[in-house]
Amino acid sequence: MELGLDVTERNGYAILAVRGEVDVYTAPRLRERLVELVSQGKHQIIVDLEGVDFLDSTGLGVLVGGLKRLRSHDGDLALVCTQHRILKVFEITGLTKVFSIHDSVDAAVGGE
Amino acid sequence: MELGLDVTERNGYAILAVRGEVDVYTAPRLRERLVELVSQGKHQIIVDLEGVDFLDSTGLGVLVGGLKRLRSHDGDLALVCTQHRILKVFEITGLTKVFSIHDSVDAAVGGE
Amino acid sequence: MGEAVELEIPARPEYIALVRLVVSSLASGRRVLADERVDDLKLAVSEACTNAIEAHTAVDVHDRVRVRCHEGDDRFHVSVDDRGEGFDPGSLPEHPPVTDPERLNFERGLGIPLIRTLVDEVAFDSGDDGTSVTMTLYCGRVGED
Amino acid sequence: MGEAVELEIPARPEYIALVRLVVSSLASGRRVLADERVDDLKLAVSEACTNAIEAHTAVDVHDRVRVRCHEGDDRFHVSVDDRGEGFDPGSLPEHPPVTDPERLNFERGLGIPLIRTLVDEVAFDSGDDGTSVTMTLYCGRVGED
Ligand SMILES: Nc1ncnc2c1ncn2[C@@H]1O[C@H](COP(=O)(O)OP(=O)(O)O)[C@@H](O)[C@H]1O
Ligand SMILES: Nc1ncnc2c1ncn2[C@@H]1O[C@H](COP(=O)(O)OP(=O)(O)O)[C@@H](O)[C@H]1O
Repeated sequence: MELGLDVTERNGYAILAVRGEVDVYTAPRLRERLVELVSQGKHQIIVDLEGVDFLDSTGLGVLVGGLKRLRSHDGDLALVCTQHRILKVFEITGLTKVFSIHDSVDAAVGGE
Repeated sequence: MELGLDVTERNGYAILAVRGEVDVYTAPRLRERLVELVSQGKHQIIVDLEGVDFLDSTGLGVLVGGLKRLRSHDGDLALVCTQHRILKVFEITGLTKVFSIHDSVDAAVGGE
Repeated sequence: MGEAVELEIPARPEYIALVRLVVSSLASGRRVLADERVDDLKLAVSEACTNAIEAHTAVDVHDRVRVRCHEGDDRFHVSVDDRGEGFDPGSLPEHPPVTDPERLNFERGLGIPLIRTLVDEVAFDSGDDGTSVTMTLYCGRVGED
Repeated sequence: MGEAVELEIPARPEYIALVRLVVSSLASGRRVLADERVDDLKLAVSEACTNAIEAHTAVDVHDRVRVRCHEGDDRFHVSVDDRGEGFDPGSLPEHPPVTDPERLNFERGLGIPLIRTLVDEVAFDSGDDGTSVTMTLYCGRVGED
């Protein structure tokens, strides 16, 4: 199973576009990529979840871990997500209150 | 599992376009449709297999049965198929010599 | 008996995607289940499989994990069985509220709350020789066929 | 043991599509198997399941049919087991040649010839208490992972 992880940069943000299924098998790759970005000094990260077909609690945990790591560097981890089935997972777990979730990368970069 | 079975007419031919997977579960529906067409007096039938994702020996059997039935009415059952994986099944079973197989409905109707 | 589909997978994370494929294929065959409910079940079953696999890994058991899908008249059941050491689902630690900055220290423990929310019924049957998690969706009336 | 995936389905035709889904998902996970070989295996396994289900129906047995997928070092094996009455694969009737007009009287009997042609090895183990058909594809060397 492939997990797509593409990084681009814009306005000082690192944008990590995730594609595929994020579960206990693939989440470690997402975690590694986030850790790598932070260690390269990227402290404003936007994770674009629009290409994600499935996200489980391990994936949520990796995102929470990333946010925590970035906060400790005075940074932030924001999300882009409009897919109902993915948003639902954040809602159920109360994590919509923990992350800022945007409708598009434009909106996230603009800081809306 | 859905099996698509659409009938159109052209130049005196009845064209039966099949979509989906033809296996022991769905093949009876294909058989019924063929029998129905024959009983409506359609004796020149073209079965278009371009939308078929999977075809097993039961599906082959139904096509052989249809051809036999049509021959007994001095009719014919021709096929349209360019998909390698479907053609392969006809080749292995020697049925490429039994059916006339065309590249397109146009070619089948034109009698090429 | 004869009406259930059973799938046994090696207790390794790379096989959970296959379980999701099987469950969603069977559940979406039920015309009465909306896509959203199929997604709910898929996630719940996936979480249960993750826990089952972790339970085997924890005690170094090499048995397979068993997933059983059973269609009742107006119910769709999936159970996930493991041979781990079991646990008490009634006494799991609670997370601090999401408004508490401490919340960020909890990257785990979201699986069972998700399962409980996503399916209409869940039963945990856990003991020293393993755990069975049975998840049920209500389907309304099933079409003929 | 722990490395095989096992699927048990009710002995009914509507479940064969699920077997194809599982087999092709597992087989296409092997980067070394070309799509065409995955299709070959899918058809062979589908034919074996059709026969297994017919064997159960013939003797009114309500047991499930079992499909087992096992990855060896450079082999991919699938076996289909039933509890029908068995048969002798060595003495099946032959079809008239395709050029013979009589050929049109044979709508059946294509399954086993297809299986034999599509896979690299096939073994039939059949007796009074059932049949096991094991189909093998050669994969060349498997990628790391
Ligand atoms: N099948 C199981 N066997 C043994 N322990 C389990 C099982 N399922 C859950 N648990 C226990 O319950 C805890 C909470 O599970 P869960 O809410 O899914 O979160 P997580 O798996 O992220 O810890 C697990 O950490 C584990 O200790
Ligand atoms: N698993 C099985 N159990 C019992 N008999 C079988 C089994 N598989 C095949 N056979 C017998 O072999 C015959 C030929 O099988 P096959 O070539 O698949 O064609 P078909 O199923 O169309 O008859 C079947 O008709 C059946 O009598």
